[in-house]
Amino acid sequence: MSNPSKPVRPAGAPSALEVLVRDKRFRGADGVLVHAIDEIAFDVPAGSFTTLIGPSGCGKTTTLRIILGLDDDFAGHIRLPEKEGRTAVVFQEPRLLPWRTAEDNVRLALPDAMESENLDDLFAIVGLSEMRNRYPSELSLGLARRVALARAFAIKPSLLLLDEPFVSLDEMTATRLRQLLVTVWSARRTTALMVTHNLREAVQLSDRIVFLTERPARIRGVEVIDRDRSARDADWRERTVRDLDRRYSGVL
Amino acid sequence: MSNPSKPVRPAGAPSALEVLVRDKRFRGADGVLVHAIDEIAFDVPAGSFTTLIGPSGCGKTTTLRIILGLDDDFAGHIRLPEKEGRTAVVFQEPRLLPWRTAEDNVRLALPDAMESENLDDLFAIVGLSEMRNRYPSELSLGLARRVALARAFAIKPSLLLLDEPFVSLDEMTATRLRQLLVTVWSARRTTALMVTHNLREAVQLSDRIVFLTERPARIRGVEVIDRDRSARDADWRERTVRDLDRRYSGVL
Amino acid sequence: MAVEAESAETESRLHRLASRGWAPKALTFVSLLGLLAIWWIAAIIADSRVLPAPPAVLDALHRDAVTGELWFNLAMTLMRVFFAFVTAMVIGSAIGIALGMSASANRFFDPWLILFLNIPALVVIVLAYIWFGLNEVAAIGAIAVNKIPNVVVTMREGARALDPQLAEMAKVYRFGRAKTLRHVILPQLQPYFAAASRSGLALIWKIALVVELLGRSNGVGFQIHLYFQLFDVAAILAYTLAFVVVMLLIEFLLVQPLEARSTRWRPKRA
Amino acid sequence: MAVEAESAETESRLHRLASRGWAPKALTFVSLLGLLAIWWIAAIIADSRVLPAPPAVLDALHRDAVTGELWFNLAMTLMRVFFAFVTAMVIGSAIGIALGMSASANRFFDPWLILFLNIPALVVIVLAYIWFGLNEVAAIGAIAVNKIPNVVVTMREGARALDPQLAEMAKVYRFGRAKTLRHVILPQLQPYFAAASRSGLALIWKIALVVELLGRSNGVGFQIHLYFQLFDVAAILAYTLAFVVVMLLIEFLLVQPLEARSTRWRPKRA
Amino acid sequence: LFAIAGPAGAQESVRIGVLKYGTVNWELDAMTREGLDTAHGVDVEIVPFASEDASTVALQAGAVDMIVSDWLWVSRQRAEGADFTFLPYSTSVGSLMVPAQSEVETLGDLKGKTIGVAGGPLDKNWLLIQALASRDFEIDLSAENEIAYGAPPLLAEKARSGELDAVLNYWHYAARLEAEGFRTLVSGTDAAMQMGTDGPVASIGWVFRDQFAEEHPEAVSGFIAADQATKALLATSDEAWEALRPLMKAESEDAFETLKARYREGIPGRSAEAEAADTAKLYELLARIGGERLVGPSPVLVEGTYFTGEGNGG
Ligand SMILES: Nc1ncnc2c1ncn2[C@@H]1O[C@H](COP(=O)(O)OP(=O)(O)OP(=O)(O)O)[C@@H](O)[C@H]1O
Ligand SMILES: Nc1ncnc2c1ncn2[C@@H]1O[C@H](COP(=O)(O)OP(=O)(O)OP(=O)(O)O)[C@@H](O)[C@H]1O
Ligand SMILES: [Mg+2]
Ligand SMILES: [Mg+2]
Repeated sequence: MSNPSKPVRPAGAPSALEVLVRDKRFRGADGVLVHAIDEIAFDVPAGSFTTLIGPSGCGKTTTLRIILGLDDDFAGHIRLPEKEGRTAVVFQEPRLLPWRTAEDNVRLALPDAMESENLDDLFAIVGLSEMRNRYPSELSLGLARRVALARAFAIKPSLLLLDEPFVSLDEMTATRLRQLLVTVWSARRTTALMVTHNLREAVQLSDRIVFLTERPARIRGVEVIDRDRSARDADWRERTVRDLDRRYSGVL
Repeated sequence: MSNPSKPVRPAGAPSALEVLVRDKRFRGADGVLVHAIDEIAFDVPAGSFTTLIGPSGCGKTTTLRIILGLDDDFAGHIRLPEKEGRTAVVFQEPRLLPWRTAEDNVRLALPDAMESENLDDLFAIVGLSEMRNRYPSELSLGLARRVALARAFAIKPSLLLLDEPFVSLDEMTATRLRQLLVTVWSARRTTALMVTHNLREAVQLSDRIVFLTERPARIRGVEVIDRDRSARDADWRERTVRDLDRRYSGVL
Repeated sequence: MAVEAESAETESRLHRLASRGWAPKALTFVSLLGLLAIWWIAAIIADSRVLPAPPAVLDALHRDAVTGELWFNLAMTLMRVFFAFVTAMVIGSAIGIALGMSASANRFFDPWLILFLNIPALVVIVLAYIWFGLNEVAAIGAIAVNKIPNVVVTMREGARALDPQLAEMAKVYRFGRAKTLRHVILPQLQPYFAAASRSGLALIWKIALVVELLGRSNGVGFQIHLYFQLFDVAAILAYTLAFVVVMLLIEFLLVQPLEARSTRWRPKRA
Repeated sequence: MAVEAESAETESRLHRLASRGWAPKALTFVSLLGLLAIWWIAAIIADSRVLPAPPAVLDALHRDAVTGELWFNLAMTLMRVFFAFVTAMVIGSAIGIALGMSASANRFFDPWLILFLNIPALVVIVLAYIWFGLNEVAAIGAIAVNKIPNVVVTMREGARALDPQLAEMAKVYRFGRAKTLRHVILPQLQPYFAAASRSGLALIWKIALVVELLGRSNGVGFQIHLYFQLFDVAAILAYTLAFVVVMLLIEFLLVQPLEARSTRWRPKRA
Repeated sequence: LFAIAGPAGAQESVRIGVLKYGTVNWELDAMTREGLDTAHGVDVEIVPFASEDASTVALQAGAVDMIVSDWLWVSRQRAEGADFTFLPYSTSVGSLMVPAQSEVETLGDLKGKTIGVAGGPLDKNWLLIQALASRDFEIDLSAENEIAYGAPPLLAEKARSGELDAVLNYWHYAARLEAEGFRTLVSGTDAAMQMGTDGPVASIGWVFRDQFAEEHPEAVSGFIAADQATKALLATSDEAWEALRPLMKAESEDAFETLKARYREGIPGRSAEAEAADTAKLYELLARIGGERLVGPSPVLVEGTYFTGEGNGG
């Protein structure tokens, strides 16, 4: 069932993440075909930050899974940015190992070379210092999501995929973590793709925003934001959000 | 381990939901005590809509679990509004039975008297008409959350508890479902308590908002909103939100 | 590139069609052929009375089939296996679920369980025959008593691993006992039940052999021991095979379709 | 109201302390006493050679204990049980996990599994003895071969129920084979492993009895069958009890502490 | 005592698989205790087992050189290519026992009764007794009664408790029952003689491979001599029996005496030719009533079943 059109990775410097999904259907348990993706094609330039916005159930998670190689039963073609790079992902659910403590869940994801990394700062900034030795069942959902974020940030990825990373968090925590994300992302040439329903978040963080239609997903439009991140103050954000909301009704 | 201070239910008409949690600690798997709630006391008047806002991990879900009788190892006292009333809850996770279709998950929650209820309208309004026969593993997270919402609304509850019901939904769907919530809530004298991190949502829906502190949770303040819901236009909302944000820093 | 992808699509759809149609059946068939081949080759290499080749066993099977003996004894054993199986699964599951859900009941009954787990079949069977007479009830009861602790142990582990989140949901929505058991608890126990019943059927049949040896006058176990006294390995294998065929039929015609239905909801894997 | 709640708190804390301290041990003790009482009363009512009262069994135990026979035979059986157990669990788990994770391997080997599940212990044991001689290796091997299919069946169910979400996480974060097995797969299989090993130990001991009956000159099975021929039920029960005591010790001193450690992470239930 | 037959010095050893508390072990125990084996140039090594099945497995697995079994089994195995051979050991066989106060006096009274049969439907004695009943009383025992086949100790216990009206059991179980007041309705030997044998046929005997006899002729001849010496000793000396008490596990003095008496009765006393002739006769009889299922493919006793000492037919 493996798709022969394997990702072709470049040999040298990182290139863009190229996504082309020309057709994706699921066969339901009752045999009915669910047409999830009609045609999606976009690039995430190397080292840039792209956001995916689309209605609930349109095929965003499916797109991420295809990029991650977790689903190879589709028509199309994926090109990953780097041959040897590490990929980190924040799934839509925390996906922690219930039998490992918060800290162990993060540590297990570290590549061997980073095994004894000091994680104190990371845990402090995500607000988990006190919770390092707790098991996932002892964490609130928001705390568990933060462990999943810490895990993704800890491995210093070259490709970072995030599926609604900041839901279930209070605004103060979310703001702090968005800053952390920007720090992690800009520290290395990380290529990032984030799914969100929060247009304000998208406007604040992204270099470009890809809007998707209802299922089966097609591209509704791509907006490039080339304003410097430091210049994106509250006023500019509100204006941009309103502007986008006018052009893509229903996203705010 | 049962707490002898059982909820005392009134015999006649519905009364307020009275919540008094004077102390709640968890013993972690490693034996360490986690002090979750210091002291929380508030009322939800019968038929009113109250929202709980507090930092991630402060004890909101714990409070709901105590109200639901799922955790009776606490010091304090709960008084439920109605003796025979039905309670519905939207958990922070969808909590669907994976081996039942979306429709069956909703139907199973129906009391015997409503067994053959026509659910077409409900499924249409939550946007699940096409997904009634799908199993939860075939749904996106947003779709699954909608099934959980449909389940709560379907039973026409007299007490409704919601734990971040509208996360993972695009704004259009979320708006539609908030309207549905208001409809369901006002159709009967439903007493509702919602947890959210979304101040705009809280301001739009609630009669009162209870702000909590960091863990261990205490009451930070209670705001009563007595403006008619129909008069809460976008402008008023933005103003109120800003006002609250000034007084309760970090909630926006 | 586009062409490449297109062809891939067509191919993988075809592949999937095949694996839903005759392919699994063919695989099972090849598997059975493989077994037969291994046996035959081993028999030729061993070249001993102790491992007869397939034709010798078929002969023995045929011999007892035409006299009707085979069918009668097989039927008797299946009857005992069936009743003992149902009894053991029902009682064992009930006890196992109860122990798995209550830590204190488990703490109390755990030593009893270990005792009953470890009482040799011989002791139970002999005591049953002595107390209740040399009759079917004693025989079936003895088999069931031998199997029940195993069912309890497996189902108890399942009950311990139950998802508390779903239980809470059921409680809040007032599912009541029957609904909770049927729709929340039992589906989670399905894999444990499958494990207990698959290995349980095999175990029960093995105990049935001993029960028949010690005090019944018919059944496959009775026959096998008769032939063992004569050291007629071909006949022993013939009866074994007959039973295995019945088990294979049950597996493929009953258990697997049922299982496929009850695990339809699980995300499929390659 | 406040006072009411306060006292409730104190009480329930006390209760919990108790249930962590001596209470479980006392419960186990009461449970064992209860068993003894039931046995004794039944023996008095039955009043027959066939169900001797505890003192008669203790006598028999003492008789063989002072000659050293009991210890020697018990040790021999435990040795066989130990090696067969380790062999069966390792091989059975490996095969079971492999079959559970690959649908096509399973489709191919399922008929083989059913065959091996249902081959009577007698056949395996006799063939093992005849081919490999009457030695310990044949004996232990025969026990293991009898048990392996049961382990496979249980572990296979476990592997089928593995959470694909965690597997995906492990894949994306490049856990590699060893890490995935140790930290992702095995912890999910723990309840199945527990079920397979608890009922497995009991099954292995029962097969060991047959193995010893058919071709060893020592061991508890050897002794039990000797005493069966003399119909000395007290002696049979004495040997059974000796083994059960060993199993109880293993359960309480080894298995339960280990299990408590490995399931520490599970949300506790009342 | 017999004269020392074997050449002293070069000791041949024989491993013999026996039931630990079985009757054969009494004899071997007496033999080794008195040093009769070494006196005849063989060194007997007793390998105890917990069941008869175990000893047949052991012989085929090569773990022992000799066991005790019956000639029917030997003949059948020979017919299928094995090279076992047989040397008479005892004429003691099972008996059909009824309680002392039972109203059953002859086989003819056994109608509509519950009969326990150790050894299963193909047991030689059971077939003979059935044949006798059908010839003399025209009743079909297995059709007109409820037959319970089962484990010998269990059937003995069931006879004691009265659940069975009659029980056909191996001789030492029968002897124990006799000591408890049961009486013999008919023994296997009686039945065989009434059906036409001239005397008691030794149905069980020492069984070993031709190959073993060829490679170790001294061992076999020495063992034969030692066995005869032991039988002679046990036939006459009560002292020798005292030493066997722990092995016999007799419940009572009565049981002890009965076992001793029945053992002595079972010592074969006839010439090898008479024995072989009667066996052939019995074989044909059994082949007729038991059919191929009992005796296997050969219509006559297979050549070489009886050990003759000079290169057996196989
Ligand atoms: N295994 C599956 N079998 C059948 N249908 C599936 C399966 N997985 C996903 N789908 C369907 O495919 C569509 C896209 O799903 P996906 O999870 O990609 O949505 P999404 O865009 O991530 O939505 P959300 O914002 O709610 O998470 C949905 O309609 C979903 O029901
Ligand atoms: N079973 C438990 N054992 C130990 N600690 C627990 C347990 N359950 C919850 N806690 C802790 O209690 C605190 C409150 O948890 P709760 O789930 O109520 O938070 P919350 O306010 O709902 O947070 P969020 O917004 O993240 O969902 C958290 O710090 C959590 O780690
Ligand atoms: Mg999604
Ligand atoms: Mg929460």
